[in-house]
Amino acid sequence: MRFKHPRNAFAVGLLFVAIAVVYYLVSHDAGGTTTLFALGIAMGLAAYALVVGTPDDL
Amino acid sequence: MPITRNKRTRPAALVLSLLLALVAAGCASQFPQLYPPNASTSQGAEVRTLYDIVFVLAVVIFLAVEGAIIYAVVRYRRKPDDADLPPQTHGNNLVEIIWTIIPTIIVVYLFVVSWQALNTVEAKSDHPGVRVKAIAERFAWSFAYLGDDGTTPLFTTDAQGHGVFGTMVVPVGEPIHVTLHSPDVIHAFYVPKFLFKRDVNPGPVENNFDFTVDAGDVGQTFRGQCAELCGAGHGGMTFEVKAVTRAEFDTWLKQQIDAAKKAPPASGSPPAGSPPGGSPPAAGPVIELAAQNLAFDKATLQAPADKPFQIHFVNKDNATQHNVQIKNPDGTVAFSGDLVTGPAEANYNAPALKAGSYPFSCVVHPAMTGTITVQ
Amino acid sequence: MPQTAHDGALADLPRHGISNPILGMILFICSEVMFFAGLFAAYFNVRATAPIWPPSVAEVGPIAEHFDLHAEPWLAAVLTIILVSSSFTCQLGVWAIRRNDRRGLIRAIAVTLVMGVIFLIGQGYDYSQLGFGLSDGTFGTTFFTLTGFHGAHVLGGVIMLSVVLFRAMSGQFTARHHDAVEATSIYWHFVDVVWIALFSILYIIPTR
Amino acid sequence: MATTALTPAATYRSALYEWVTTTDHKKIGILYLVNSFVFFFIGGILALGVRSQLAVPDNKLFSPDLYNQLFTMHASLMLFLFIIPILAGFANYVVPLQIGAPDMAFPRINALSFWMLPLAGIIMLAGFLVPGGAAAEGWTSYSPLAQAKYSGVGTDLWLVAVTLIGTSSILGSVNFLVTIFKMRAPGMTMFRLPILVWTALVTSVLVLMATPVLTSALIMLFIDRNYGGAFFDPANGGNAVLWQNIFRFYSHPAVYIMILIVMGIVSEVLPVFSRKPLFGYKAFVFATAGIGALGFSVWAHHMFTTGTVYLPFFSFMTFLIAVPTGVKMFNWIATLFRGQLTFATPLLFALGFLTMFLIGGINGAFSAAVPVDFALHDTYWVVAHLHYVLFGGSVFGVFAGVYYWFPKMSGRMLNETLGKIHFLLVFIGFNVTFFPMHLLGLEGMPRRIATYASTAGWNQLNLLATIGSLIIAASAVPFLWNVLISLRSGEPAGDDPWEGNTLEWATTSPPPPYNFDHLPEIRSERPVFDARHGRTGGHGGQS
Repeated sequence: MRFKHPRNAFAVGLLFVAIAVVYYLVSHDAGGTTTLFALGIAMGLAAYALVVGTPDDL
Repeated sequence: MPITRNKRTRPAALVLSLLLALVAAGCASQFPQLYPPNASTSQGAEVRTLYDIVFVLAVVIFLAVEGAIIYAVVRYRRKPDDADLPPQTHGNNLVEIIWTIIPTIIVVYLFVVSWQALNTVEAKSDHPGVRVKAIAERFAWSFAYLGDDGTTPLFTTDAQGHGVFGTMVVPVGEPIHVTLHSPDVIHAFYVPKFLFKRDVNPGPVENNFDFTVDAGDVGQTFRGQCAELCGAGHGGMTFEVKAVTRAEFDTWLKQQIDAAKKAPPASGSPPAGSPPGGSPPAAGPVIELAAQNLAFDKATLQAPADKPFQIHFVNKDNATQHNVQIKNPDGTVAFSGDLVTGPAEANYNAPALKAGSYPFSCVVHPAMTGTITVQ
Repeated sequence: MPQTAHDGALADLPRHGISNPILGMILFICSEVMFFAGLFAAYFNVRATAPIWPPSVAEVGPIAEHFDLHAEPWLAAVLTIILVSSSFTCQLGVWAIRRNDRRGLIRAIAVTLVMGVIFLIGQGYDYSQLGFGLSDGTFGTTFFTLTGFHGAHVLGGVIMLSVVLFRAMSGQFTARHHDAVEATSIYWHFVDVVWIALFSILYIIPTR
Repeated sequence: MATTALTPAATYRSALYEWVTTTDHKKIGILYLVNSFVFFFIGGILALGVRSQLAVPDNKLFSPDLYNQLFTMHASLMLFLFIIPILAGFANYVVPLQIGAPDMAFPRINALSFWMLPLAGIIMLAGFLVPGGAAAEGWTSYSPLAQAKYSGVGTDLWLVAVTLIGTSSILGSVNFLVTIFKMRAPGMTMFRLPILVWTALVTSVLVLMATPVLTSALIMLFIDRNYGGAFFDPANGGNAVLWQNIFRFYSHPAVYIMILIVMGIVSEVLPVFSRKPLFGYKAFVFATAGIGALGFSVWAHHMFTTGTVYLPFFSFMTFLIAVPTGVKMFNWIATLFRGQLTFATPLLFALGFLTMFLIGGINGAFSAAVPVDFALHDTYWVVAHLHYVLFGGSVFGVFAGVYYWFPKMSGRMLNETLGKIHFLLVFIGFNVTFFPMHLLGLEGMPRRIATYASTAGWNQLNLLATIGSLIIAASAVPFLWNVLISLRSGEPAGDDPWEGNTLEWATTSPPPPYNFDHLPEIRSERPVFDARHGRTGGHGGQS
């Protein structure tokens, strides 16, 4: 997959950060928010690494 | 290898489609049973209404989609002269958008109606008619009736004959406020006819809810059961909810409170069992009895006639309550020992009994039974 | 060729990707993030549901007198500085071997390894001075589980650094072939970041 | 990129040694399948124990404690040692072939991932031999019931075993992701990946992100049980529902870990046997990713009755998942439309999947409506629902995959007649067993009870379900017999017995080590179809 700016792959993580924010606003549950937020970080990092990690010819 | 199995596979296709039709027909003939029972509470009636909405949509969707599958299976079998490829359709944006939007509308509708129903079901009265604290302890239910402040206990159903053990008596037609308390593991308060259940969480935060039994259900007894796995006795952890009129309830409650005042629960009901901690061994013979794996180790016991005797009771079931209750041949309670939570022991001082055969059981586990022969 | 691509200047150049072992390590670290997320979720949950945090003497008894980590954060602060510095020395090693500077790699990794061991010893000393243990209520359990699992990860990193050091001294790495160095370095940075989060949460963020 | 030298083993090695030490993804894939089926049959025997106990009311065949162990181990084996690993096994065998790769990215880690599983299975089953018996808290292992004062050392073994399985899954998922992103053949762009590969990709992401959360929960419970921790036991100041939150954060994505690859298998089988491409390839890919993403924000829909979660949020997200799932169902049906259907056994099982999964999806919507869930939660309705999804869905799909790829794995066809008998028995037995459970749930039979009173009115339906379970058990006979005789004397399959679309059909059956002598040109998601018909039949998507 060609991305002009691989950092855009972090947007995948932003989705979960957004869910975490919404979830916190409606529920005020600290534990669930922590996992969702961390999921955003992990997803963003994984997506970025996979996009950057793929050579251009694939 | 080209596929040339058409002739052989055609019967299979027919059988398959027949089967699918049978399943659909089977569902149809069982429509009445695919409903939950008619609810006996106003909250349950809301749930039932919502169930009906979801059910109608579910049936329509099932028939439409299943119909499409069966149609495709019957209509598009490969024929012997099908040498050319069928049209290679890769997709159709319009169709795909339509079948994304329609389900979205359906689920948003379902969400909205279920949220509305939820608000009704969860609503709590400021002035409930009765406040009850349901206590779920492995593996039995007891019910504490609370004063109007919601904390002062008036009396608690227990093994010594206060109320009926494991039975909650409530008046019909007014909101009953229930708080749920567990001293050990998670249980769940579930009455199928109420179409409702709520977990009994151990810990400082207690769940609570209101229910209102329909006036038309007065005199009924509803079966309730623990619905969250709590250990070996989970399946036997049942209770009953008895619906009575307000007048009957008031009389009953007053009787129970008076009885509780007369004989504090700690010393047991007439005749008294030994207080916990073990009193000094009384006169008379000592009978050994143990409970393990939700059963007594002996099915028959011998006791002397007309002489008080003692039962040395060993509860070997970890974190499980047992006791020994002896009944007279006419069914009245002759003796009921205090509940002991295992592993633990107790010395029960039983009264003098006349010669005869007396059934005994554990009040928490009615399936645990035996017979005492007094001679 | 192992090469961590960057945005900006490199965005328009053809990318050669990340080598399989390094990519695997990054993905593994993503899963480690979620592992710690579970532990942190437990911590924040008990912290949010407790009436006061840390629990008071009235609530859990005299053991709570030892719970005020904010009073004496100095040892932990020094350890934090050591661990953060070791991340820099580790990265110096990576840059060295990219230049094919094997002596620089050995020197940097050795220093990193020593700092990692100092961190572990320091944390062990800190444990011995705290006055409460793993079984002392939610506070003790969450504290020792979080820092203990971080410590276990540091120990894992120290073992990886030892292997890298040994292989570097046997001359196994070149500017072209040093995936193990890159992967270990990324892991070490991750361990460092987790500690920064832990230190901030346990020692700095105000209690109530 | 690591490549392994193509030198054959110089010395003779016994077949056993070869299988134990292999790092070939195809052999490891077959090991996964065989190992999973072993645990499938053990789990099935445990299920028969459960059904025998419930066949009649007031049954004393097993003690309540042993009964709890039976269903706990049944669920644990089926979920952790059958469904999850067997799908990893299919992916292991098929993914490198379908993307034109010689092997997985990390062959030795691949072998390690596999060998943790039998070890974990032995540890878990060893619970039956220790004092106090195996874990008996249900596969969800809710605290405080799972605390040391209520359960024995079997629970510790269970925790260790599940942690091992989780580690195996995580290593496997890293391996799949690197393989899929880095090892594709030239021309195999992301939007030319076969759907099975896409589902394996999304599943790997789910495993990578969700399983470590489970690991953390298991470790915290282990600390509670053995080192006086206070996470989940209110008696020590902990929070009982916290376990459910952390566990469910794993276990809902885990449901998709157990079904997405099955959807991939069905999406391979339906196009081949209707001679059409999958309808709406890209929509299918996005639906798969959408299900994966939404799957992370619905965990508390298993906890509606706990009284501790914000209900509308989870209700809404749960309803939303119906949309991408519905899109997939419509895509499959549209694939059948105007096709030329050949009713070989793989297609029968795939159609069985469609029907059963449809029911499993629809009866799931009932529980998404929170008040209805108050009535249905923890009753046999839920047991019916989860079996319609995981048996009617996953297991039917697994059998479709077995019949579809057996010729590729062994070089021989399975017997079609026996296959159809097998299908009929499973299909009938499954519905006879599990459909009545809907009705039992509506009548108020809670799950996980060791016995019931004869007056409760559940006698006939329970007996019916037990009879159905015997039919399912009988269906194992034609299946095993079929595999046995076909391995010895099945019709030779040739390279491409089904006129397949994807690259595994471009090599020999079974494929040689490192898979391909040469690859056809890859210009669409159906390279073998293109080569057979001399045209490009892609959906036109570019990466």
